[in-house]
Amino acid sequence: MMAMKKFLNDPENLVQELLDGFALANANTIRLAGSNLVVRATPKPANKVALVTLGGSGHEPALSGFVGEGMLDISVPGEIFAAPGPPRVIEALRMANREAGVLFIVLNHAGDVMSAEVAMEMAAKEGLNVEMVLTHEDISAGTREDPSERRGLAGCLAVIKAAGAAAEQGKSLAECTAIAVRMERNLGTLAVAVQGATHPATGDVIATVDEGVMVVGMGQHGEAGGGTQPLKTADETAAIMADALIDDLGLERGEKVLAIINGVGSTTLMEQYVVLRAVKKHLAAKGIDAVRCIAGEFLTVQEMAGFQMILGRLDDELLALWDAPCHCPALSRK
Amino acid sequence: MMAMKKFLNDPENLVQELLDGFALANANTIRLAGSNLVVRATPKPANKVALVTLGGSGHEPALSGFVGEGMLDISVPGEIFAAPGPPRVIEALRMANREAGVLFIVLNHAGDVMSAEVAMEMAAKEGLNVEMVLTHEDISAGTREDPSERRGLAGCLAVIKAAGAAAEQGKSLAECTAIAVRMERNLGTLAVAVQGATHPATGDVIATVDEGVMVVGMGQHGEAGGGTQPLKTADETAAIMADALIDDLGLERGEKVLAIINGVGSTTLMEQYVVLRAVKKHLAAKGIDAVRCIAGEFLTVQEMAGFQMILGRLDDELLALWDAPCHCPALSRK
Amino acid sequence: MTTPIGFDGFAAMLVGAAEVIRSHHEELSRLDSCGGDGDHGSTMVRAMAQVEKSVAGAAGKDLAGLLQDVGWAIMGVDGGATGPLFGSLFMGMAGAAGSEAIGDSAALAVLFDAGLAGVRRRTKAQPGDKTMLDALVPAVEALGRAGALGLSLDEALEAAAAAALEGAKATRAMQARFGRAKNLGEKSIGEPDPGATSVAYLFEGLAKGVKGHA
Amino acid sequence: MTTPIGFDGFAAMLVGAAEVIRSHHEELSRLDSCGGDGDHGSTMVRAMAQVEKSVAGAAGKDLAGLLQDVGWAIMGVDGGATGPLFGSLFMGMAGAAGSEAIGDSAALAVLFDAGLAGVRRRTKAQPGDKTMLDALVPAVEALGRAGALGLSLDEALEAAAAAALEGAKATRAMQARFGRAKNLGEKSIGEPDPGATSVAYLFEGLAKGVKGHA
Ligand SMILES: Nc1ncnc2c1ncn2[C@@H]1O[C@H](COP(=O)(O)OP(=O)(O)O)[C@@H](O)[C@H]1O
Ligand SMILES: Nc1ncnc2c1ncn2[C@@H]1O[C@H](COP(=O)(O)OP(=O)(O)O)[C@@H](O)[C@H]1O
Ligand SMILES: [Mg+2]
Ligand SMILES: [Mg+2]
Ligand SMILES: [Mg+2]
Ligand SMILES: [Mg+2]
Repeated sequence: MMAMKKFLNDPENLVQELLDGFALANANTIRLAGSNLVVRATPKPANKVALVTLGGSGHEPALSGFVGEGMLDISVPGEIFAAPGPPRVIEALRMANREAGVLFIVLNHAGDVMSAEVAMEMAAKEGLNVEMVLTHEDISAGTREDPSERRGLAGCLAVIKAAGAAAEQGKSLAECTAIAVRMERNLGTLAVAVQGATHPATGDVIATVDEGVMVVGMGQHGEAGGGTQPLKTADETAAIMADALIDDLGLERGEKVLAIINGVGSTTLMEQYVVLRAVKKHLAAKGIDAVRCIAGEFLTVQEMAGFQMILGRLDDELLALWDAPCHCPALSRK
Repeated sequence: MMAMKKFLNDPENLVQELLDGFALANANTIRLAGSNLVVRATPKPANKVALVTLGGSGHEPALSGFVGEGMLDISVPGEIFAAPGPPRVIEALRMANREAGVLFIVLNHAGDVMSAEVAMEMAAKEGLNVEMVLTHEDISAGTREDPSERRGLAGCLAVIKAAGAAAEQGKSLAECTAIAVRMERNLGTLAVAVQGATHPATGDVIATVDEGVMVVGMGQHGEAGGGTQPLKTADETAAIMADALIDDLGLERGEKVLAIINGVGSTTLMEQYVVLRAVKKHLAAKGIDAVRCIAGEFLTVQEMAGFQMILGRLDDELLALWDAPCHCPALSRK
Repeated sequence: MTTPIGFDGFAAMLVGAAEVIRSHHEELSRLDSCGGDGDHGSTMVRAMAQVEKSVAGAAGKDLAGLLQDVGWAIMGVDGGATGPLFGSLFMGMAGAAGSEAIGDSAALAVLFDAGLAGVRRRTKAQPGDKTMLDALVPAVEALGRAGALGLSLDEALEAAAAAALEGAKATRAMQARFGRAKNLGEKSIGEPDPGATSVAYLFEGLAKGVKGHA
Repeated sequence: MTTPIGFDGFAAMLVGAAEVIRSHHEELSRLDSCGGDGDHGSTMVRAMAQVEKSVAGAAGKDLAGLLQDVGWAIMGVDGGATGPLFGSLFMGMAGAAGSEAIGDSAALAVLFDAGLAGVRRRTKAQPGDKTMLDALVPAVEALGRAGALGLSLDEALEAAAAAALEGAKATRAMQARFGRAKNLGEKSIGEPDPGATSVAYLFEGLAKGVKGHA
C-alpha cells in the first residue's frame, strides 16, 4: 500500500484545523458555533423545521458541506471516520430545538447510531421536539425489507435535499419526516473502488484494492454487483451497478429517477461524467428516465479511487423538492 | 509509476463522453452548442460584454465549469491536455460577437495561444469586436516584468470572476478588459505536487514525483519549476509557498488579498482546508489580510496529488467584483 | 479489605484504570490496526484523560454524580463507538448508584449489572461476536458470583479482572461480527479484539486502584 | 518530370504524405512519449484524415483553395500545437498560391517559403530548438537551392525530403526549448523530436506523391 502523501500537521489537531479552514472557505454560508457545531451563517426562520445530522470527519465536503439554505441547519462533525459523542449531538439538538420541530437525519453506521440514540433518549427526557430518520440505502448488504445491515452512504444527499426543501417551504415536522422516509425508501446506493485509502491521522490502511481489479460493494461482502472483479470499462461498470440498483429498487419501465455519481476521492470528475452519461443511456434503454443527473465529490473517503452510484425513484413531489433552490458548500441550485 | 485505475471507454470518444456527462450533470446551468462549445443555458443579455475562453480537457471542472452567470459565456474545450483548433475558437468568437464586445481570456500555454492568435487574426479580418487577455500568473518561471514564460494556472478563476462580474454589471469592453488585466497583474500562483499523473487517453506518464518528496513549482502538466524537496507539513509547505508569492507580488503589510487553494486531483478537500487555514494565519502574521479565502478543485490534473496556491491583491473594486453573485458548475456565490 | 467504596474509592479505582489503559495504548492501537482503523489506543487515551478530569472536577459530588460525570465525559471523546459504549457503562452504573458507598461485593455486582445493561442498550453484540462484550460480560458475571459467594470487594474485582482478561484472550480465535473489523470476515480471526482488551485493562486498573485506596 | 503541379498534383502529393505519416504513427507517438504526452501519432493520424477529406471535398477548387481547405482542416483537429503549426504551413502556402499550377521548382520554393513564414508567425522556435522547425527550415532551404539550380519539381521535392530527414535526425542530439519536451531540460536529449520526424515523413510523402502523379 502507498505511503501517505498528504499535507498535514499534528494529527491531534487535524479536525480542528480542517474545520477552521472549512469555515474560512465558506464564510458566507456557514460558521462554527458552540462546540465546533457547523451552523448556517444566516439562520433559518424559527417557525420552520430544522434539520440536523452528525458524522465522522475525513469525508469532506460531507456532511458539514450540506449545511446551508434548503439543506441542513446544523451538522455535528466527529473525529476522523468516527462519530461525535452524544454531548455535542445533544448540544446540537438543543440548539436546533423549536416549536416547529427538528428532523435528525442519521447515516446508519454503528458509532453514529449509538451517539444519536443516546442523544435521542436525552432529547426525549428534555422534551425536545425531534424526529430521527435513519438512512441505510447501501444495497451491498442486507435487504430492502430488513435494512438494518445496510449502511448510509452518499444517498443521504438526496434525503437531506428533499427534507431540507420541504422544511424551507414551511412543511410540518410530520410532513418533513414522511418526505425524508419516502426519499430514503426509494433510494439505492452502490459503491465501487479501484484504489484503497489510509486513515489520515493514524496512517492505517483502511481499505486495499489489488492491482487491476475493482471491488463493487466495497466495505461489505459485495453480494450485489459481483464484488471483486477485473477492472472494466466505464460503460460496463455503469451497467453492472445500475442493474443491481434497478433490481434492488424494483425500478420499472416508465419510472423517473434521480441519478447521482459521487466521486470518493481520486477518481476524476472527468470519469464521473463519463459514468453518469453511461448510466443515463443504460437506464434509457430499459425505459427508465433519469430525469435529474448530477456528478461530483459529495462524500469522499480520502485518496480512495472509485465512486458511488445512487439511484432514487422520484414522484412529482420529490422531483419538485430536488429542483427547489439550495445553497450550501457542496451543492447549489438556483 | 502506477497503472491507470480509471473508469474509461475507448479513448477516441473520451472528450465527447465527458462533455455529454458534463452537460447532463449541469443541465440547468450550461448546454452544448455548435461544435461542442459550452454555453450558458440562459444566455446573457446581448447588450453586455461576453466572456470566452478555450483550453484542453482533462482538467475538470476547468474551464467549461466556469461557464455561467457572472462568469464565462462560452468555453471551447479541446482534446485531453490539448488546445482546441482555431476553427472552433473562431466559431465561439463569432457566436459571442456583439456590439458590446467580447473579452477573450486565454491561459498562457503554447497550443492555446497559437489557436487563440489564429482565431484573433480571423476575428480582426471579420471585424469582430474582441479583446484578448492572456493569463500568465505562475511564478515558477519567468518574471513579473516579462511573464511570457509564465503559464496560466488556476488563477484564471479570479480573472474570470472579476471580469465576469464587471460584464454582468454592464461595464464596457474597455472597462472589463482593464479589470481582467488588473486582476491578472495582481495575481500569483504557485503549484506543489506530491504524486504525478497519467494521460487518460494515451496512458502516458505526464508527471512523476519520487516517494517522500514534493515538487514546488509543478504546474498543469508537470513542467518542472525546481523546488524538489522532502515532503513537509501543511503549515511548512504553506509558509514556503506563501512567502514565494508574497515576494513575487511585492505584498506589503496592510494589503488585502484573495487566497485560493486549488486541489489538483487526489489531494483531499480536508488537506486543502488545512492549508488554507495555514495561509490565512501565515499572512496575518505578516500583516497581510486574506479577506477572501476559498478552497476546492477548480482546475485539476487527473490523479495528480498536490495543490496550487493563488494569492491576488484586492483593491476595493476587485473585492466587490469577487463578492458579486455568480452561478456556474464550479462556483456559486449568492 | 472491607472499607466500603464511596466517592474516594471509586475515584482511586478510576485513576488506576486510566493508568493501566494509558500504559497499553500502543498495543491497543496496534490491535485496532489489524481489523479496524488503528485509533482505539488514542481514543482510549483521550477517554482516560476525560475520566481523570471528571474525577477531579466531581469533588463534592456523591458516587452517582461521579459515575454520571465520568460516563458523560467518556461519551464526549468523539471516538466513534468507544465513547457511547464505555460511557454507557458508567452512566448505567450511575443510574443504579445512590449516594451511599458500596458496602459489599453483591452491591458492586448490582452496580456493574446496571452498567452492562447500559452497554447492551447501545449494541446487539453478544459474547462470541468479538467485541468488548466478550470481556465485559464474563467480568460482570464474575462479580455476580463473587457477590453470591460473599467475597471481599477487592477479591471480587480481582476475579472480574481475571475473567475479563480470559474473555479478551478468547477473542483471538473469534470472527468479528460487529464494529469495523466485521468487514474483514474470516480475516478478523487471529488477534484479540481491541475493545475487549481495553475492558481487561480497565478491570485490571480498577482492581489495582481499589487496593491502592485501601 | 516537368508536368506542372496544379490541383491534381498537389492532391496526389497530399495523399502521399497522409499515407507515409499514417504508416509511422506508432513511432511518432512513441517519440512523443519520451518528452511529451504520447499523442503526436494519433493527432497526426487525425490531421491526415482531415487532409484526405478536404482533398476530396475541394474538387473543383483551384490550388489556393485546396491548400486553404487543407490548412484549415488540419487546424481543426484540436490537437494542441500540431494543428496551428501544420495548419499554418498550408494556409501560408495558400496565401502565396494563385489559381495557376506550379510550373517549376523556383515557384514551388516560393510557395513553401510562404508556408514557413506562416509557421513562424505561430512560434518563436528556431532551428536548434528541437521542434518541427529543425526539419522544416532545411527542407524549405533545399527547395530554394533547387529552385536556384533549376532542378525539376520532383528532384526538388526529393532534395527537400532528404534535408528534412537529415534535420529530423539531428534533433536527437538537441535539447528541447519549445513544446512539452522543454520541461525535461537535458533529459530531452537522446531521441528525435516527434514534430520534426513528422515533417520528414510529410516531405517523403509529398515526394512520393508527386512521382505517383507524374
Ligand atoms: N457495534 C459494536 N458493539 C460492540 N462493540 C463494538 C461495536 N463497535 C465497536 N465495538 C468495540 O469497539 C472497539 C473498537 O473501538 P475504536 O477503535 O475506539 O472505535 P472505532 O471502531 O469507531 O474506531 C472494537 O474492538 C469493539 O470491541
Ligand atoms: N511552440 C512550439 N514551436 C514549434 N514547434 C512546436 C511547439 N510546440 C510543439 N511543437 C512541435 O510539436 C510537436 C509535438 O506535437 P504534439 O504532440 O502533436 O502536440 P502537443 O505537444 O500539444 O501534444 C513537438 O515535437 C514539436 O515539434
Ligand atoms: Mg479529490
Ligand atoms: Mg478529485
Ligand atoms: Mg478504531
Ligand atoms: Mg503530444
